Amino acid sequence: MSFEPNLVGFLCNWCSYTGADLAGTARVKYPPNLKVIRVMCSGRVDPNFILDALARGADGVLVCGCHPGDCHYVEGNYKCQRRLPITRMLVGEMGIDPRRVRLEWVSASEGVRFGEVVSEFTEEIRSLGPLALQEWAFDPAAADAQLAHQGGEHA
Amino acid sequence: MPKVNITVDGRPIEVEEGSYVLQAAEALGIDIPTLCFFKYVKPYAACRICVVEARDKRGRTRMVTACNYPASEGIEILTRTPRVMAARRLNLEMLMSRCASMPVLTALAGKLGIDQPRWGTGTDTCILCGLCVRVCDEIVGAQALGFASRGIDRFVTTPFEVDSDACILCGACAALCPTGHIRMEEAGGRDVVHSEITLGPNAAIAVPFRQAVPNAPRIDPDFCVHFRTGGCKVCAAVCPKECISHDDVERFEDLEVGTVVLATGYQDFDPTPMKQYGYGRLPNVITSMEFERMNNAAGSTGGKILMENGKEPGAIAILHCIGSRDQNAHPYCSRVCCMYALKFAHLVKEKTSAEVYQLYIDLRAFGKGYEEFFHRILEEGVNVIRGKGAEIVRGGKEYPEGTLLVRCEDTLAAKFREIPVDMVVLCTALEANHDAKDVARRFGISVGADGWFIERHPKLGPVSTTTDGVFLAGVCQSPKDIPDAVAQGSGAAAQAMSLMIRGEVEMDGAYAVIDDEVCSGCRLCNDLCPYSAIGFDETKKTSSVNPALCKACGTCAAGCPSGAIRALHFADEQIYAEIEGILS
Amino acid sequence: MSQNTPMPERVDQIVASYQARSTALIMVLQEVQQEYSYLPPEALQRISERMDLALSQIYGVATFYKAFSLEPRGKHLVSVCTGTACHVRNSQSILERLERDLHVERGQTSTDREVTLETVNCVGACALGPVVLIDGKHYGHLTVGEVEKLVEVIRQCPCSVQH
Amino acid sequence: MPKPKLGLYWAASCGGCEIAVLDTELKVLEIADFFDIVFWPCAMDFKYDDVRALADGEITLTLFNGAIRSSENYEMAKLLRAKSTVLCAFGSCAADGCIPGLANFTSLEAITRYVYDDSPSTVNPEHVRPQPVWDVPEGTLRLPQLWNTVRTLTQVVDVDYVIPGCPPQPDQIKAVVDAVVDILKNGKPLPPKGTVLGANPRACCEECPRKRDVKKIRAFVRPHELIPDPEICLLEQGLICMGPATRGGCGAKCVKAGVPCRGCYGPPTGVHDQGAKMASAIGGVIDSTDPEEIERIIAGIPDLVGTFYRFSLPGSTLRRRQV
Amino acid sequence: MRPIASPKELNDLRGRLRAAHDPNHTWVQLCAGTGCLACGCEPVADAFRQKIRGEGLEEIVHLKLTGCHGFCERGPLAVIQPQGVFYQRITPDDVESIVDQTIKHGKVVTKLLYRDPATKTRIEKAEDIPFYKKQVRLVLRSNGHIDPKSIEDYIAFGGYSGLAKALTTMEPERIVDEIKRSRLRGRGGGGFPTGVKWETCRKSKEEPKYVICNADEGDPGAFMDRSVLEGNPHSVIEGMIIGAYAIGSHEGYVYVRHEYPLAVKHLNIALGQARELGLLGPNILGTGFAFDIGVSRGGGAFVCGESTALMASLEGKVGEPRAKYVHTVEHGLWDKPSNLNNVETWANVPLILEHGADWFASIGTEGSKGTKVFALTGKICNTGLVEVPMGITLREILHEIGGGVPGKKKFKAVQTGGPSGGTLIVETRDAKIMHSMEEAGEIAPGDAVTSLLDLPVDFDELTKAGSMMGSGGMIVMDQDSCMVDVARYFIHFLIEESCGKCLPCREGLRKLHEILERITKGGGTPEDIQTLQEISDTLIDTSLCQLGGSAPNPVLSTLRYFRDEYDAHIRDKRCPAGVCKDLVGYAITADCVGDAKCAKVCPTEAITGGPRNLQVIDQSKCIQCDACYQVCTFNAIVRVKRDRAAEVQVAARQAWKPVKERTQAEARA
Repeated sequence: MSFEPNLVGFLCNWCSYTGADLAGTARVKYPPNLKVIRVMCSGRVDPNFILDALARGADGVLVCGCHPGDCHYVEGNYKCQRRLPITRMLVGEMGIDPRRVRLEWVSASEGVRFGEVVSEFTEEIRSLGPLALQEWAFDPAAADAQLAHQGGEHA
Repeated sequence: MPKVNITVDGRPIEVEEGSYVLQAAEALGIDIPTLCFFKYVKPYAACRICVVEARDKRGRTRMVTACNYPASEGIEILTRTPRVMAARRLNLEMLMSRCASMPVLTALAGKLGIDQPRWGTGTDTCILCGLCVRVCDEIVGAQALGFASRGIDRFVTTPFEVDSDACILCGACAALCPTGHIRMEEAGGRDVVHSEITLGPNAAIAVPFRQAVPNAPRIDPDFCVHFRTGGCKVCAAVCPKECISHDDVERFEDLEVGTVVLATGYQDFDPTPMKQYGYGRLPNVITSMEFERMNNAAGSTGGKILMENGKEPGAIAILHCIGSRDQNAHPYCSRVCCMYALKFAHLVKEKTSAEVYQLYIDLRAFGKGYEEFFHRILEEGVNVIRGKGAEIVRGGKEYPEGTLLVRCEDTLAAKFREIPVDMVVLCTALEANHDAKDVARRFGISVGADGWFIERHPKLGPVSTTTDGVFLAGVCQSPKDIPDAVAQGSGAAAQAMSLMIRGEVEMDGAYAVIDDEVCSGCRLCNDLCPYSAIGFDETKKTSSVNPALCKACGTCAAGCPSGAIRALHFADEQIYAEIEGILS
Repeated sequence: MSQNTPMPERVDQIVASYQARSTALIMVLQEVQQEYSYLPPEALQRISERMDLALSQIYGVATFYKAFSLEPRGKHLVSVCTGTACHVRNSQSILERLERDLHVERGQTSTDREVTLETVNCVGACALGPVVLIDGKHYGHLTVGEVEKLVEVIRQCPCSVQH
Repeated sequence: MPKPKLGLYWAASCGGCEIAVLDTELKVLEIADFFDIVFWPCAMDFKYDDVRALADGEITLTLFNGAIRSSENYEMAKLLRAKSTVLCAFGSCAADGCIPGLANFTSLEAITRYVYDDSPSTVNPEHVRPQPVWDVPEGTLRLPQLWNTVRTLTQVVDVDYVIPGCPPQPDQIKAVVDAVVDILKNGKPLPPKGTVLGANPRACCEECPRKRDVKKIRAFVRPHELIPDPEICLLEQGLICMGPATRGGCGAKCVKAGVPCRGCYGPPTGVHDQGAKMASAIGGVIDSTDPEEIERIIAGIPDLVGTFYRFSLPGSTLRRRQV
Repeated sequence: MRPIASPKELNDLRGRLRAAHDPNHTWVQLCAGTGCLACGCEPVADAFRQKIRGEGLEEIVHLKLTGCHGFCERGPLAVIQPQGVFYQRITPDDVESIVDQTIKHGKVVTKLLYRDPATKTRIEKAEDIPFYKKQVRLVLRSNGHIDPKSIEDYIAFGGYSGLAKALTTMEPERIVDEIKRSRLRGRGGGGFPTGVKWETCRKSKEEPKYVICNADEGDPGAFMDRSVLEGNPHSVIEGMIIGAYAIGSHEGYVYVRHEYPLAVKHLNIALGQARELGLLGPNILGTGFAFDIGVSRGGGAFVCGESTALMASLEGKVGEPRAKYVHTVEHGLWDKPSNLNNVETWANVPLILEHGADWFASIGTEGSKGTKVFALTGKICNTGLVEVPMGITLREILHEIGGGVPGKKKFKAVQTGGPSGGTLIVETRDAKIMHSMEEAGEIAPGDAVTSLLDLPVDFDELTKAGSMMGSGGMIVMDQDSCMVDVARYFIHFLIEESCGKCLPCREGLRKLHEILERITKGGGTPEDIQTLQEISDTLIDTSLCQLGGSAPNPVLSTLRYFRDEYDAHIRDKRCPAGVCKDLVGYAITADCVGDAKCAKVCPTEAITGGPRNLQVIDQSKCIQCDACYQVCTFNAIVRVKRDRAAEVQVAARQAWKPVKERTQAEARA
């Protein structure tokens, strides 16, 4: 069975979430891999959320907001537009392919486009493979085993 | 101004001190002839025809000009004494000896009892009354005309006696010239004479068209002398009700409102780029709106259906779906065309004996009584052809001059048709206003792919929008006919009212708060808020959010490096929990 | 000197020296006339712009006052005083003789642009009447017979009137 | 009443925290007087077995500094946890991983190779490597084993309190000691578990005397490229100052000296991940809407991870670099 | 120079200036007025400078170029001070002897002294010359004594003391009062009481107020104002400052004819000096009163002498008068209260302030106080500028001061008041005319006055006599002046000067001129007289301004006094004075001596005859240019009615004898 990416989407309430809704009402077909978290604005998306999602096992994170200039909150998407590159760079430096973090503008009317974006992103992550973070969680059993293997206590 | 009592030819009158004797005489109905006087320019007292005798209280008599002699207490004015009449006559005779025989002079001569001017007449057509110069200066403000030279050589001219750049071609000089010495020559003036401009081609004041709302004259600043030169304002002086103001200017009003109903409508689709229909190229190919205007009793033809040559057409084709349901233009159905096209057919049948052809794709007679109307049209003998008009061409020699051939595929008969007609009406699409996007952006709402405003929810929120308090009505949301537009408008109004009647807005509790205990006052958040909801307290050295201004976008919460800002309802914990939830 | 300054700049200088006050129009025109011996149309146009006065007003003033000429004037300016004192001392004959000998009518400039003949109403040298001014120099107590000599003076004078 | 017992331990750290304790000057005597110091390898001769000999929970308070870098660190962490009533992560290494934690930016293998082979001063033609277990005629020698991933104390054992700082400032140590003494002497309740001691709830900015205004950043500069205005917020001058995303308590010593805060006190209350938060904050105030220009401005921050996670990489969301 | 900060400082300065004046030095006061400049005073000045330098006398002999001395007829002239010797008609060659004899040795150069034509004696001092003897020079008091380019001279001569007195000791109301009490009347011609004008202007509530000096002396033959401005500009400035203070104005203008460049120059120099000394500017004499004066040059339009036209011109507009139903003292320049007086009026003001209203009122007649300056020109011996007390008779002015008509010609008329004032006073004993004047109530029945020349010069007297004071031009005419031509001349002048705004002036003058010209050309009809009268009446009644309103005066007055000349032109087609070319023929009488001067000047070579022979004019070639008439010193050329010329020539030929024969015959007789 092929790898099914686990994707988290942060969608702005006014454009992208509505666009996703439209994609639904319009019966647009797109892969089910994206799990959507609604935020009021793409400007609400804290890089922490993205890192958290990645740390918790997401293979990719998609952030969608209104097109530049169309923000319901005037300019929230511009803030997102500035935070995302820095996040991607950070992620990249941490040894994670920055393509796993993506920002897309999807308006309320772009249901079809939303479908396309999700499909495309899913395919891309699929091609990148799963993101298995090395030694993220601390494994006490392994540590204890190592200690045991050492043959007892330090002096 | 204090009042004074004077007499004119023995008749007493009370007038304002300093007002001119001529006015007093006029008020008494006493005629004093003038040549250089015009009510709306300053008295000039050059022609001296209006001389009268004025006797002051001390009994001193002197000859004064009535046009500019100020009234003072107790003066007696005598307008027809032998001395006055002799002076008027002699002055006129002297003027006539230089000037050509012109009505304005001969009429005055007759009035003054001159049968034959003693020195005959001359050739000059200018009487140097200066009305033109003064109107150009005082009223028009262009100062294009002036007197040149002096004494007997004095004459009226533009500088250097060539066409003046200062002249605005208003024609005021020519209009006031009592002799016809000044004429307007063709100099690139307005050539359009349209029956709807009721006060003539150059009238700066006109009712825009007959059924204009409000149906009142307005000043066209492009033609009003005042707006071109700062002068004139004669209209304001003559208006007895003092209705005219030149100071009104276009201005932006800031209205504080709680709710907004957007009813910005639509624009007509321009069929010019669709070359196959020849709009703008072929005669008598008109749009539905133009046909509607023609049918209006107050319209350009007075409601008659006429061709460009003024004759009634013998056959008319009405083409549906021009720009609608067309992948090359608008894919959507404009919804109203079918029914108005049927109405057109009915009107044509009613007003003319023309043959009518309806060319349609599908007939969508969906409303109450619409289907019945369709049947009535059929009974009226309208030819209804299922097939979209494909092309309009000029008829060949075998057809009468001006014949248009409408080509289409009759899909019911499965054959190609070429219909000769005299007039074609294109039922053009309704399309979103070109600036709908800008409007949407201004109100924080969205437009769809077609440019129509997007409602909050197609079923549950058809008149509200994603911005609280902003509602949609009419075609700006999507094409609809009048009953639908009225219905939606009523809905929007009701929703707006329901908000307004409450008088207050309940906030939904979603806003950002800054934890005073955590905020370090770095001020990184201050500029993030587009609503200026975040302020900095200089004494506490911390920032805080005004919840009434906050729209809960959460940008600040994301941007607070100290974690002091919390976006209620979308708090970090909630989102982390969501992340955790969907990934577990 | 100023002849070298191009027209618009020179006119600007003159206008500026009167702070473009509308009251100074007549004096500005006098200086421009002194500069060019007449009032060139372009100069009037420029003055109109610089002083913010309607060209029609300037044209009116330029044609109203006798001091101004819209035509270029001759190299020599011959002014015959026709004031009353000179008139009663027969300046009319002097004037007519000058017209005849200089082949130019009063108020006109000869076709070769050598001489402009004009009349003035009294130059205030009534004791010398009849008086003729040639390029600003007085010639008094003239008789018609002496006109010939005057014409010689004009024809031979190499200098020109200091415009 | 017997004296309360105090333990101090030094895991993967530089030793600065120990020195900071000594820097409390006379307080040390007070500490020695008040407490019965049962374990302080750095200062006194104790053996691990001495600790092992204690009953569980016998040590009233252990100040544990240093990250968990090796099997030995891990062992001692577990041991001290068991023997202490209150285990306190003392200093940045124990709390967030600190400088030793930067090892997470690479791998154990790479580090070992460098140290034993590639460093310019090393001569090791046989590629000798330390062996955890080595049999010699005298017996078996054991070396603690280094870990590939450095952990914070919190990640490996249950920690009661955290005293941040690299190192914790002596006056803060004194204050903590006073508080502890107060609690123990007067029977005051303990603060809730997890409380950060010896620091402020607010960010470093609170202590910063510089004048702060609304921020808009068009370009970043590095400290050597600019002589900063002494009055104005360093961030406003384009320097990456971690102050806003760093817990206060240090007294803003660095910024007062004109050096941008590097973040040693770790994230303030409520901040999950110091680096990501800083990135978010800075991203918000970049003064441009042109994507290319934004990229260019961000490129003005060299070594994003090193800058944002200098003291907190093991404790951060992603914990380590993927290699 | 440092500004003068108080009246005391002014006094001190005056004292210092006077003390510096060494009575042992010699001053050559050379007239450099326009008249003397025109007849060559500059070379004389150069000669003086050269000579003084050559003799090394620079230290003790000073040449001072002064304003007009008045006696223009005899220029260039100079007074040598302190001796007071008056020299006239000086040429550069005479300078040598003046310096050598008069200056160095105190001896008088007799040939340069004025010779009284009546007594044939040479007169040494100016004040003894009849021309000066009868004059009372107040306004012109300093002309000829001071250097107009030197404010120190003016101050040394007592200048600005009137101002100092006014500013420091008098309230503005008191100054107005003083002027009212002096009963000074406007010298521009109208004779409106100056004090009353000031008072009205002062009371006007509008601000700012302007004071204006009318120096647009347009009347031909009048140069009083020019001489004052050229010779003593500070007196006008001082008058204006006093006026401004009294009225409450802070801004003044002088409107000068552009034909007076020297006056403009001197005025500007004087204004500059006054500003430098703080006599103009923000704080005059330290009193805090602020006032300054601008100079505006006219563009050559007679009509700008009219106050409203002048103000329009000052505003930079065309000089068109406007209706004066609202007075300029209330709405003048820029519609603000404006007080306009002419140069001579302003120059009188400092005198009144300095010497008091009573002193001023003691000069002149009951209705007219002070003096009046006249420019005496035309056919008169002593052309020049004279200042006489009001009340003096015309006869005194013309015959005693003016020296009468030159040559053996007969006096005919004098014209005062300029073209539009245009009034002629005739010496006549014609009973008919006197009777008509009696009937008109212009002179009392049986008045002892037998000649209009005995009328006193007085605003009211002259007006009663159908004449007017005018601005001061006085043009004398003799038998060679044709009165119809004079009327035509004036009307022609006014046609050129009419602004053309109002119909009667523009068209009426043209009509008048048409008729007069027709009469002078022999085409007049008896009805023309009636038409002239009618048009004149209408002009007077209906003209917009006084230019038109007074324009018919020359016509009316000539019609009245010289009706016979009109009749001669109309009925006989004859010009008695021989001026009207179309009616005149030139002929040579038997008096011809045959010097053929006339033939030489004839431009059309119409005169032939050969030397020492009777000259004959070919009537077909004669263009009536008058050249021969002027050149003939034997009165052998006569101007006769055109058709009689041939007849006269025939008679001459019959009577003519060669000169030799004539002298022989005379000798025999």
